[in-house]
Amino acid sequence: MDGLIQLWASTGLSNFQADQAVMMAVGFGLLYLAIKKEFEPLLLLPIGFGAVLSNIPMAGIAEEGGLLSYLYLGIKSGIFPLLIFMGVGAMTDFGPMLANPKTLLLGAAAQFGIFGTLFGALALNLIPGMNFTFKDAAAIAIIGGADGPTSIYVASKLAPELLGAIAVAAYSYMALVPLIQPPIMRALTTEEERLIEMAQLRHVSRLEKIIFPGILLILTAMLLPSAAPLIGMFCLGNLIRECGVVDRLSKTAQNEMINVVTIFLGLAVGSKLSADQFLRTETLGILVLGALAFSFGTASGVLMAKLMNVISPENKVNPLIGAAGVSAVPMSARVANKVGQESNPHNFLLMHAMGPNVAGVIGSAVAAGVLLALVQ
Amino acid sequence: MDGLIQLWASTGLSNFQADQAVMMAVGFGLLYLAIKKEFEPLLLLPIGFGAVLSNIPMAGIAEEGGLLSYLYLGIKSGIFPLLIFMGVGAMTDFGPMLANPKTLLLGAAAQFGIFGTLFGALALNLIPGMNFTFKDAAAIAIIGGADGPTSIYVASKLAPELLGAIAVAAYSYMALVPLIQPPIMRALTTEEERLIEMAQLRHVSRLEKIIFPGILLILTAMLLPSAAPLIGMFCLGNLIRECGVVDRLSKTAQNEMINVVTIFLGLAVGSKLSADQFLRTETLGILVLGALAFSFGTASGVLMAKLMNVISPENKVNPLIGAAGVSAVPMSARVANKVGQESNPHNFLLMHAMGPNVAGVIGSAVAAGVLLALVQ
Amino acid sequence: MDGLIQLWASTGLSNFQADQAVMMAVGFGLLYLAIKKEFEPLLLLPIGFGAVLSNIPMAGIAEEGGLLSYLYLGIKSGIFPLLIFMGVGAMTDFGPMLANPKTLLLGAAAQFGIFGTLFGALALNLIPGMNFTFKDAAAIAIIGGADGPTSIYVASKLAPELLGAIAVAAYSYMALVPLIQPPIMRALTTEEERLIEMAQLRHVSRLEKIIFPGILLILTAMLLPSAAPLIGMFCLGNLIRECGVVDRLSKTAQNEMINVVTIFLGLAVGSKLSADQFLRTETLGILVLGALAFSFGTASGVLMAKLMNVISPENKVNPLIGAAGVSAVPMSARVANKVGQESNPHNFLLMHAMGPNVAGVIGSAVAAGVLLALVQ
Amino acid sequence: MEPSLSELLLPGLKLMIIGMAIVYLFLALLVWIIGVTARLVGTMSPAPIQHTKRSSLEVEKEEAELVAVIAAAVECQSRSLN
Amino acid sequence: MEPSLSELLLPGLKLMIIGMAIVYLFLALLVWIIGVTARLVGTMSPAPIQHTKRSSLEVEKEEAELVAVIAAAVECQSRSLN
Amino acid sequence: MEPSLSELLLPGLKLMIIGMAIVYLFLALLVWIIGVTARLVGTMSPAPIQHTKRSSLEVEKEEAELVAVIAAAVECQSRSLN
Ligand code: NA
Ligand code: NA
Ligand code: NA
Repeated sequence: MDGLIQLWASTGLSNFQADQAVMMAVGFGLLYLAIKKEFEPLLLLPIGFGAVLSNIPMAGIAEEGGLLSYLYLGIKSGIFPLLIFMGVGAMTDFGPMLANPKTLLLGAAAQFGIFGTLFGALALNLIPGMNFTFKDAAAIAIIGGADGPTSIYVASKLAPELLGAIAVAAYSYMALVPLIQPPIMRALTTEEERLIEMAQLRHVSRLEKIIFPGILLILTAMLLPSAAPLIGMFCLGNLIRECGVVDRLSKTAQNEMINVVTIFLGLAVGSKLSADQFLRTETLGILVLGALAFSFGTASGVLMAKLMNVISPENKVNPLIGAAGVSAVPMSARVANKVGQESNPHNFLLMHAMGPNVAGVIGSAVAAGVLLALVQ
Repeated sequence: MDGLIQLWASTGLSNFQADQAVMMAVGFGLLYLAIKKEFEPLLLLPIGFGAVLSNIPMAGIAEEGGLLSYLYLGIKSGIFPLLIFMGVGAMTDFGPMLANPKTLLLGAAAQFGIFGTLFGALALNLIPGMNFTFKDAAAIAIIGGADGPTSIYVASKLAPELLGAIAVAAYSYMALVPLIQPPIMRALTTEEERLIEMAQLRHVSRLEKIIFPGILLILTAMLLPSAAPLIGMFCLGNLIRECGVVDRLSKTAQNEMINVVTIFLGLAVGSKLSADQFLRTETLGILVLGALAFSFGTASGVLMAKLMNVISPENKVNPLIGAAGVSAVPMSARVANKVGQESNPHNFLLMHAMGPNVAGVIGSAVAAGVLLALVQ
Repeated sequence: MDGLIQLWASTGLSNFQADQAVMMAVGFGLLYLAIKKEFEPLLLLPIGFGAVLSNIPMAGIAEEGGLLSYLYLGIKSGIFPLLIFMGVGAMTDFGPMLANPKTLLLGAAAQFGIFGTLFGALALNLIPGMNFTFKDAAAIAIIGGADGPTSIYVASKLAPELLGAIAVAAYSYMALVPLIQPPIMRALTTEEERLIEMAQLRHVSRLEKIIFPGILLILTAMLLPSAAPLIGMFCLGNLIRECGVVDRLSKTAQNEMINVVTIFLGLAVGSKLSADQFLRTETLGILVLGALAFSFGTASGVLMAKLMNVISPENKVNPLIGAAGVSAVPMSARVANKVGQESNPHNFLLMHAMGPNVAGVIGSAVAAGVLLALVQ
Repeated sequence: MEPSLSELLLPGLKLMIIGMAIVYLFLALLVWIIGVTARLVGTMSPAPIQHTKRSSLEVEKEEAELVAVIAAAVECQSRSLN
Repeated sequence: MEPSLSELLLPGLKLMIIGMAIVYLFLALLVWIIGVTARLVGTMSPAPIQHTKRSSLEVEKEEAELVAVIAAAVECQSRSLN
Repeated sequence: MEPSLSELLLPGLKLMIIGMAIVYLFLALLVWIIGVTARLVGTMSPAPIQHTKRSSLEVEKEEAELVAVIAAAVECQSRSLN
């Protein structure tokens, strides 16, 4: 009988706590969103699964010595998000942005999503139960960058205990871009604006594409070294892609390497979805702020495009592509294209929207550098 | 001359000890079995090579600071066997088992190979020179699970000093399944039984396949958390495979990731094949017990199938597929098919045998959980 | 204003030191050589990029806790160079060498490039400003082996502070083989010698190819255990390639695994290109010695071939293939072929030169073992 | 003092009985749940009336072949890493 | 003593202004440098005089094919990893 | 006290001589063993009487193709890693 009692004492049933059950349900909810709704499944599936695994009572998978505790070292050290960023760099074509560099300003404007949210998070302290430090606020704000690895990198430095909620919010809202953005885009533009057709993009030479990551890196090194790890690895990936002499490295960085790291990163993020860190009033605040951040960013991008049309009316920009400045590559570029085609089915904005889209990635990495430099 | 003397003193020849030479011969023996006899070459080749490398005198490849000592950390932490298990999950099709779930009971029965062997290992203490603790016995017994990563995972937790012998025995007997099983299967069945044809398997929907890993994980979390790391990673791999939205992760988990980890795992297991741990009377006991474990498991599976036919005679099971319950995927399912075709060449048992086959993997992971929970 | 001042104080501009700027320029120089001149781009691109990243002021990417400091652990432990060596083994076909084993002696002769340079490095201490210890000299000498991973492995053990300069010199000179070798080869051979046609290579059976890595490993274990990690991993890769039963491991070792490790290794080597370790008189000495080492090695190989023709005139060797003994696979074999075809366009020396070429890899690993055993 | 043999064997017997019982119970429970799930799934999603001309299986198989051929072709190239 | 709200909000406002300013400056600088680079590159390597003979129809057809291929590739892989 | 130059150069010379001797001996031994092995292998497995009509190059090329196809096929299926 001793054995049976010992065994019963070791079962999950006898040790389940309500909040662990809730967190496992959250994990399964994320799996549902990932699989059924196809919400960023590459990340949300491992994150959801990691949440389930780490909340199994007695198993200790996320505790010291458990598998997920080892994987988390890859986030704590920054290695995983930086390798993902390198892989994303190897997948990114800067061509459309280089062809029309002023779209970079749209990517800049959309970062208001970050800084506006930072202010909002601090203001939320007015509400009882919400208690965000300056660091917390900065980590939450980065959700507005609409960039997964950047969010995880910044959160792991500034507010590791919020990492789970922030990553979940970032990827969820990225998946919700087709729902969040269109109403804002329609509200802020007139029909004529949405009908603007843009001039065909000029040809960008291979040399320009090879030089660009170097330029970006030098500028970062000189002006904002705190963004250098993120932007540096991004540039490395992009250089590997464009230089044409190390295709085998490029292929591996875009495929097997990023796939393996994605699984590990997702599981490790999921291991931070523990009850005591996630089932708090603050998480609600994070979810609300995340939605606001995306809305702010979208609006800023669109308004910036309209401003640019006022300043230089001879070479107009369709303001819909301003919304793509939040990054969320390539989802928000597709949304811009789709909303544009509602007005004119023959207006192909996709390539034009890819410019602000990848500019948004640079913009949020720059913003991340500002936060890492000024918030400690 | 000093240099020459110093050099001679640093050669292997002047430092070779007999037992190191023997262990290198064991290593080359494993390489021979792997390459010439195709005994589970994916694992036995790296294991054999690791054994050779770690027994080179003066080189210290398996000692503190040597390559294999670093690779061994991947086993000690459980990371390597769990990643392999994830990859195996991504390679496993539960369809045949879901189509005929009662074959799970065959996979359960075959685990008698584990627990019977545990008892046998304890009884071996009667023989002078054999000296197995309770933990040792449990680690040895898991060989009967016929599942490589499970054996390595359990042995690394319960009896790391026996890891080398246990892993070698597990993989060797898995390779010997076509020799060990058929006589037992023939002895325990009648010709009529071997001629039983089974109804065609029903179609299993994609949804059932997606839901199954979740169900298995919940059940494990509630009843046997000690099995949660193993079963959890297995379920993750299977979910990645079946969900259909993360095929790039599935491909990597089944190929590059598992290949890299297999090389590292094999080398690290080989590093535990040192003379002082392997050249002992106990190793003989382990080899004998391993053979018994496979035989017990095979017999239990077959007898369980016969029992099921007695209980529900309207829907008969060919008892040969009971032998596939030991796991050893897909070798033992193939053996069941082949022995069945000796009686009737047109009786295709392969798919029917895949049910108990993959059930055996679950069964031995459950048994591993029981051992980890109750043996400390 | 505080924020602005704080930000300015955190910029690279306000913290740039002249030597960091110089080192970043060195890094961009390596990128230029890698991309534009295709100097061993697989390694020099990551090395150059690592040099740029690690010299960004304030970013601390190569400092304790930075990404490159973690990656450097893979070099310090020897894991990365050994894994690369395994991958190279999996890419190497020993067939041409086994068909004409006496070409091994050409690979032996070319190692004079190593030991002659060792003596030269010690002699350089005569020049004021140069200050090489015995260990430094040995680490520099290994450049003459014309083998990247071997150089990195030895340098990381004997003179980690010279690692950056040594790796850069090794890969640069390997890329310069088509410029360095031909004049030496022409100077040391007569037109008749260059016209020598060699007998067609005999067929080498699969069994011989499978057995060879085992033989090489046993010999190393008995005579030179200090070379066992390098040669052992090389043999493992080659056995995986030739045995024919683990092709999935071979494929991964030759592709994804070596690609990932190459990126990491290159970045980590680049992190050792810091101003205080690279901008010294000694670096000039290393560059001069590296060029000498390659020249010595080339000359020794050619002269050895001529000596062999004197000793056994009935079965002549074209002395041009002696130059391939330095390794630098497959560049120097191609050079031998090309110089040969200048004299007779129908004389195909490529396969004949592959023999000394891969023998040179073994030779330099043996020489590395000698250095590691005798220099401490 | 080493444990006597009966001190070792008795727990072994107990573990054997408990262990087999748990394995059976666990997998039997799984059999039951799989059955329930299959019925629930069957209830919720009536059998799809598709597979009109070519089964999706056929298409998948063709695609797999194509991928295999392309993979082989890609694989065959460029291995110049030293 | 926790910081009062205004003590938190004021730095937040400052950070917002400084941050947006830096992001704009950084990217605007990048716009300028990209322009300069494009001109330098264009100067150094004169525009290749190609596309002379082929009809716009041919080009369109090729582009259509390309689009089809890219669409297929994108659908097959769906690299929405971010 | 730094070591004097001759204190450094002499060991260097010694190492050079010992090192080259070992490299030569090692590889010469390997030459001999390879020769012995080739003869033993040749003795044990008498030379196959093949290569009658088609050149070995053709066969090798075909084999390489076959290997690629089979590898792709095998890769796609049956993954018996356990
Ligand atoms: Na962004
Ligand atoms: Na089993
Ligand atoms: Na060499």
